[in-house]
Amino acid sequence: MKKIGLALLVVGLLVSLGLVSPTQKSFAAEPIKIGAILNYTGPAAMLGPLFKNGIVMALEEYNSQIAGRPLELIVEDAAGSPNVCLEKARKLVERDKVKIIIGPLMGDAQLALGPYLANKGVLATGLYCAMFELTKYQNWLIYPTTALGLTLPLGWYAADKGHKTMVMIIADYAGGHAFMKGVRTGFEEKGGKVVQEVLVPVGTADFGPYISNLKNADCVAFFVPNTGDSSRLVTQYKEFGVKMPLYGTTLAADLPEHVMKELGDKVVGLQGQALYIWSLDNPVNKKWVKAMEKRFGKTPGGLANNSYCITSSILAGLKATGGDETFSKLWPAVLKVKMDTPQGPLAYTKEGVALANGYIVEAKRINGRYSWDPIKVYPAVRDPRLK
Amino acid sequence: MENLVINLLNGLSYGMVLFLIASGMSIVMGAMNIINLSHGVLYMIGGYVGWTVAVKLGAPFALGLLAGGLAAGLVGLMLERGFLRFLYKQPNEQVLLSFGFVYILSNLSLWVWGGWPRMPFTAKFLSGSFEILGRAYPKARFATIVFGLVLAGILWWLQDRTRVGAMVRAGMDNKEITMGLGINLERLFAIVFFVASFIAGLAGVIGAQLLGVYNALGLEILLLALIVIIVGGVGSIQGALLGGILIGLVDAFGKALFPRFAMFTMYFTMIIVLLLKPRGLFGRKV
Amino acid sequence: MVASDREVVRGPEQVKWIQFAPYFAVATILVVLPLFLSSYTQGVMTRFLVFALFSAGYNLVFGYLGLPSLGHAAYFGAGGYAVAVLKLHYGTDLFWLGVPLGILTATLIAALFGLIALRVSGLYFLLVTFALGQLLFSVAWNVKWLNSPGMQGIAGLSFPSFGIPGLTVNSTSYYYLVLLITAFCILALHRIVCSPFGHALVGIREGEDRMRALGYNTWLYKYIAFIISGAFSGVAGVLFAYYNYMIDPNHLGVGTSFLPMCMAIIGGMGTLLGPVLGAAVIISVELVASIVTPDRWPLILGGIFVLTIMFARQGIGVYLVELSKRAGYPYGSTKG
Amino acid sequence: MEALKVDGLSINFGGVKAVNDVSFSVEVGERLAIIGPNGAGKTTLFNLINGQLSPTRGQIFFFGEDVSDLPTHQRAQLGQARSFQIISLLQNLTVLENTLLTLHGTKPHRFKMFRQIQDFRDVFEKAVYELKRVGLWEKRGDLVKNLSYGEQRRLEIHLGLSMEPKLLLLDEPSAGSTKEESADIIGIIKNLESDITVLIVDHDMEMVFELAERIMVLHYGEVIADGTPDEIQIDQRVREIYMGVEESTDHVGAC
Repeated sequence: MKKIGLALLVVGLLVSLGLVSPTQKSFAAEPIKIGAILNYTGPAAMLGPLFKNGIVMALEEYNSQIAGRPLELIVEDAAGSPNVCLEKARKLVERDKVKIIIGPLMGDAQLALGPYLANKGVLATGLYCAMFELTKYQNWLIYPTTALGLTLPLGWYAADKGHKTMVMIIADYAGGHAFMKGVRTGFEEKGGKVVQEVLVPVGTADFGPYISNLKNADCVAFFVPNTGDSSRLVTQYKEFGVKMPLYGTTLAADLPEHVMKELGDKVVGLQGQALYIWSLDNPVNKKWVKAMEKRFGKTPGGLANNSYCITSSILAGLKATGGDETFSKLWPAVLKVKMDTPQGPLAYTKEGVALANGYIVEAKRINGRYSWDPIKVYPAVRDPRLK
Repeated sequence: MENLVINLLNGLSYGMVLFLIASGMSIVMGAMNIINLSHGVLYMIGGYVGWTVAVKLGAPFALGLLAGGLAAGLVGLMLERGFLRFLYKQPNEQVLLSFGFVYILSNLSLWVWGGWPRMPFTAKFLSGSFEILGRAYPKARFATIVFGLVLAGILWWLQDRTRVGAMVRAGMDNKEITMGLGINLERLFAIVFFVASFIAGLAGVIGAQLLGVYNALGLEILLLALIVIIVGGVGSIQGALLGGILIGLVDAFGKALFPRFAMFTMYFTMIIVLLLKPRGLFGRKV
Repeated sequence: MVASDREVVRGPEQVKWIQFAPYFAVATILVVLPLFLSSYTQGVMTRFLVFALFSAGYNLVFGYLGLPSLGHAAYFGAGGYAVAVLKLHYGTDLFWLGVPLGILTATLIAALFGLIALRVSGLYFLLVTFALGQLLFSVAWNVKWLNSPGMQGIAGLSFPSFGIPGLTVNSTSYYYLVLLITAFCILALHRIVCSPFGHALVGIREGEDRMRALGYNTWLYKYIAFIISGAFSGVAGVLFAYYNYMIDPNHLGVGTSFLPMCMAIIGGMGTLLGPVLGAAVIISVELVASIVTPDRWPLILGGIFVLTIMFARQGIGVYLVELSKRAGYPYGSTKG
Repeated sequence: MEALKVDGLSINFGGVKAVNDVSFSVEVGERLAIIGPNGAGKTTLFNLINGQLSPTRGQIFFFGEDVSDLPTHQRAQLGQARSFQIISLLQNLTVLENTLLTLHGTKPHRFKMFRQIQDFRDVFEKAVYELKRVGLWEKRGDLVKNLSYGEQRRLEIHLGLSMEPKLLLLDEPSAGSTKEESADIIGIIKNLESDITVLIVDHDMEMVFELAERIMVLHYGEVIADGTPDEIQIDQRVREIYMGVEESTDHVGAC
C-alpha cells in the first residue's frame, strides 16, 4: 500500500516536471493561439461551458483555421478570483505566447488584468460587457457595450413607465457598481430620483435582512451577479411580499429558462434588461439558434451568444490581417469589423466599445413554457462617456 | 417596531441554520478532538440530496429532509471509518485530510448536480407568507426557527439524558476514564460522527428553505460554522445555539443598520467575544 | 517526532560531506535551471520560492512550537499590502522602501495579534488565529484606502526598482533576487532552529510545564517565535506582491493561511526543509492539474492531500528520507 | 537560615479547600518529607511552592524573598528544581537534548538565536559529564520514551540536580520503581551536598524514613503533625489516619 502511495506521488511530480518544461515547437504552420479564461469552479462554475460553446461555434464556422494557420483554443479556469485570473493570464501570455485573450467575466478581474495585458500588448476582451475604465488601455474589446451602457436602457424604461423614485440593490464589487450606475444615469436623465442604494456582498446567502429594510419608492432595481444570487434575491423578494415593482439587470443570462422553470410563477411578470434572447426575430439569429441546437443539443442563451459574437468579430479581424495576430495589426482590423450578429448589428467605436442593441424583457409563461420576451428595443446604446 | 420584529425573525431564522451546522461540528471537535473541515460540504450534500428527493422526484418535503440527513450521515460515516479514525489525536493531519475531501466532494457534487444553483424550496404548506404587524413574513423562515428549536431540544436531550450523551460528556472530560469504564470508544465515535453528519445534512435541507443549494455553499457555510464555534465555544450545544443566534442577529441587524460593513460586523463581533472570553462563551479547555 | 531537529544535536562527531550531496544537487538545479526556462516558468519558480519561504517561516510556529495557526496570511498579506499601498498612493516601487516597510508592518501586526492568540493553545489557537486573519481580511475589503478604485485589492504592481539608473528588473533577475533572499532567510531559520532558542521551542511543544519548571519563560519564547514567524511571512508577502502584480483581500484570509499549513504537513512539519518540499509539491500539482483539467483540478489536489495523509503521514520529506535509509543510502540521515 | 517559609497558604478548587492555612519553614540543607493519604494536598502544595498554581491566600518566601507572585520560570531561575510525580521529561526528544535544555534553562544566554546549541562548549561538556555520571551516555541519542522507567526516573532526578538548585522538590521519586531502583534513588539523594534543601513527597515509607530529617503530615489540606521521624511514628492521629487508608495506598500506588 505504501508503495502505491509513493508511486502515485512520484508520478505526479514527474508529470508536473514534464509539463513545466518548455512546449515543443512543431514544424507545421504555427497555430494561432486564443486564450480563454472562463469560470469552471467557484460561484459561477456553470457559466464556463456556456461561454465555451459560443467560442467553439465561432471557431468551427472558420473550420478552426485562418489563412492556413490552425486556430487553437486554450481554456483556463478563472475560479472566480481576480488573482487566479491574473495568474492564468500570465500563463497564457508568457508560456503559451497567446496574443488574444477572451474573458474574464467579472469586472474586478478585468481591472486586475488591465495593466498587465496592456503592458504585454495582448488583445483582451470581457465576456459579458466590460468596465469603461479599460478603454484607457486601448486594447480591450468591449462587447456588447460597457457595463454602464448595458443597463442604461433599464433606467430609461423605468422612467418611461412613470416611476419617479427608485431603490437600488447593488452587488458590492466593480461590475455591480458600474451596472447600477447605468440604471441610475438612465433614470436620472429622464427625471427620476434614486432614494436608496443598498450594497450587498457578492455571494450573499440571505437577502432577507436587506429586503426587509428597503425604503419606500416607486420601484426597485437590482444587480447581483450569477444565477445563485439573482434567484435567491428574486425568491426572497417575493416571499417577503414587497409590493414595489422589481426590475432586474442581465436577466436572461442570470435566469435562463430552466432556472425560470424551477422558480415557477414567482418569476412571471418580472421585467428587466437583457442583451440577447433566443427568440429574437431576425434571420441571422434564427439560423444561429438552429446551428447551436444541432451542435450542442440545447437552445443557446445570452452568454453563448456573447462569447460567439466577440470571437466572431476577432476572427473576422484575423481574416482581414491574413492570419497575423500581432496586436498592432489585429487591433485596427478588428475595430473596422462590421457584421450582423444574432443579437443585432455590431460595430466598434475607436475605443473598442461595441454599439449593440439593448433589450427590455419580461418573464412570461406560455403553454407551460417559461421564457423571456423582448418588450422594447433601444438600438445601438452608447455609453455617454464615449466621445 | 415592525422593522425590529422582522429583523429579529430574520436573525433568528438564519441563526438557527448556523446553529444546526455548527452544533455537529462543535460536538465532534469537543468529544472526539476531530477538526472536520468537510462538515460544510456535508451540509451542501444534504441540501442537494434533499432537493433531488423533494423537488426533482416530487416526494414530500419531510422525505427530502430525511434523505438529506441520511446521505450526509453516510458520507460522514465513510469519512470517519475509512480515514479519520486513523488520525485520532493528530489534529494537523485531520485538517489536511478533511480539506482534501472538501476539494474532492465539492468537485464531485459539481459533477453530479452541475454548477446551476438550486432555488430555495420548502414543503407545500410552508410556502407563501403570513402577516405580522402588517408586514408579510415567509412561513418557511418561521418554520426554520421552529425546526431549529426542536432539534436543539432533541440534541440537548441526547446530550444530557441518554447513555450515549453521558459517554460523550465523560469522554470530553477525561478520555482515560471513559476507556477505563469499558466503553467501546471506536463505536461511540462512529455514532457521534454519524449523528453530527446527519444533523449537517438536515441543516442542509432546512437551510435550503432560505438559501437554496449551490456549489460554493460548502466553504461559505464552513466559515460561518467556524465563526459560530469561536463565539459559542467548542463542544457545547448551548454554545452553538447561543453563538448561532448571536451571529444570526448580528448579521441581520448589521445588514439592516450598516449595510456597507456587512462582512465586518460579523468578524468584529467574533473578535470582541474572543477578547473577553478567549475560549468562547461556553468554551471548555480542550 | 521528526528526524532532523532532534538529531541536529550530535556533538563533536565528524560530519560526512556526502550527506550534503542532495542539497548541492537541489541548489544547482535552482540556480542553473531557470536560465533555460520561459519567463512564465521562471515566474512559477519564483512563486514556489516565495511560498517555500512563507511556509518555512510559518513552520517555526506550526512545526517547531506545535501551535496550529490558521491566520498567517494576515502577516503575509500585510507585507504585500505595504508594497501595494506604496505603489498605489505614493507611486513608488522602490525595493529599499518596500521591504523594510513590509517587514515592519507584518511584524507589528504579528506582535499585536500574538498577544491575543497566545492566551490560548491547541484547537483554540487555530480558531483564534483564523478569526484574527479574517478580521484583517474584512478590514481590507471594506476600507477604501486599501483598494484600487473600482475593485477589491490593489492591481498594477510591478517588479521592484532599485533606484539605480540603468538597472531594470525582469522575471529572470527577480527570480535570482528571490532565490537569494529565500536562501538567506532559510539559513537564518536554520541558525534559529539549531540554537538554544530553537531547541527551547521544541521543548515547549513537547512539555510546556516542564520547560517552565526548568526556568524558561515559555510565554515569552512563544511570543518571540510568533513575531519572528510573522516577520518571515511578511518578507514572503513583500516578495509575492512584487511578483504577483496585484494583491487582494483573499491574500489576508483563510484560503491563503491554509497554504503554508498544507505545505508544511505534506513536506514534513517540524523539519526545516519539509515545508520547502511541500511548497514544490503543491505549487506544481496545482499548476499541472489546472492545465490538464481546468474543471477537475480540485479532485487531483484533494487526492494528493488524502494520499499523503494516508500513506506518508509524517510528510513526503520524512518518508523519502526513511526510504533512502532503508535502501542503505546515507543521504538525509544526519545522525552522528 | 530559612530556605523556604510558607505562611498561611490556602487554595480553593471550586469550594474545596485543597490546601488550607498551611504554614511551615525549612532550614537550609534540611531534608523534609511530606506525607499523607491520597488527596491530602501534597502535590498541590508542591505546585504552589513551585508556582504552577497561585494561592488563594498566603505567602511563600524563598531565602527571605517573597516569591508568591513570581511565575514558575522565575522561581526556577532563583534556584528551585522539581521532579514531577508523573515523569515529565520531554518524551519525544533525545536524552542529550533533554540534558542540554535543562542545562540551558537557567543560563543567561538561553535566548541566543544564531549560535548552534552544541557550540556552547561549556554547557555541552557539562552535559557530557552529567550523562556519563548518570550512566546514560551510551543512550544519549535515544528518545526518552524508549528508555526504561527506572532510567527515566534516574535521568529526571539527575537533571533536577544538574540545575544546581538551592531547593529540590521531589514529587514521588520512587513511584513505579523496583526495589533496586528505589535504593539507587535513595543513594543519589543521600549523596547530595549538604547545603541543598530537599522536600520529598512519597508513599514509600521506607524511603521517607531513610531520608527525612523531619516529616510533615498533611490531611485534607491541613498540617496535622510535624516532627522528627521518631515523633511521627508514635503520633496517635497519624497512626489512625494511616491505619485507615493503608490498604488503598498500596493498591493505588502512584496516584
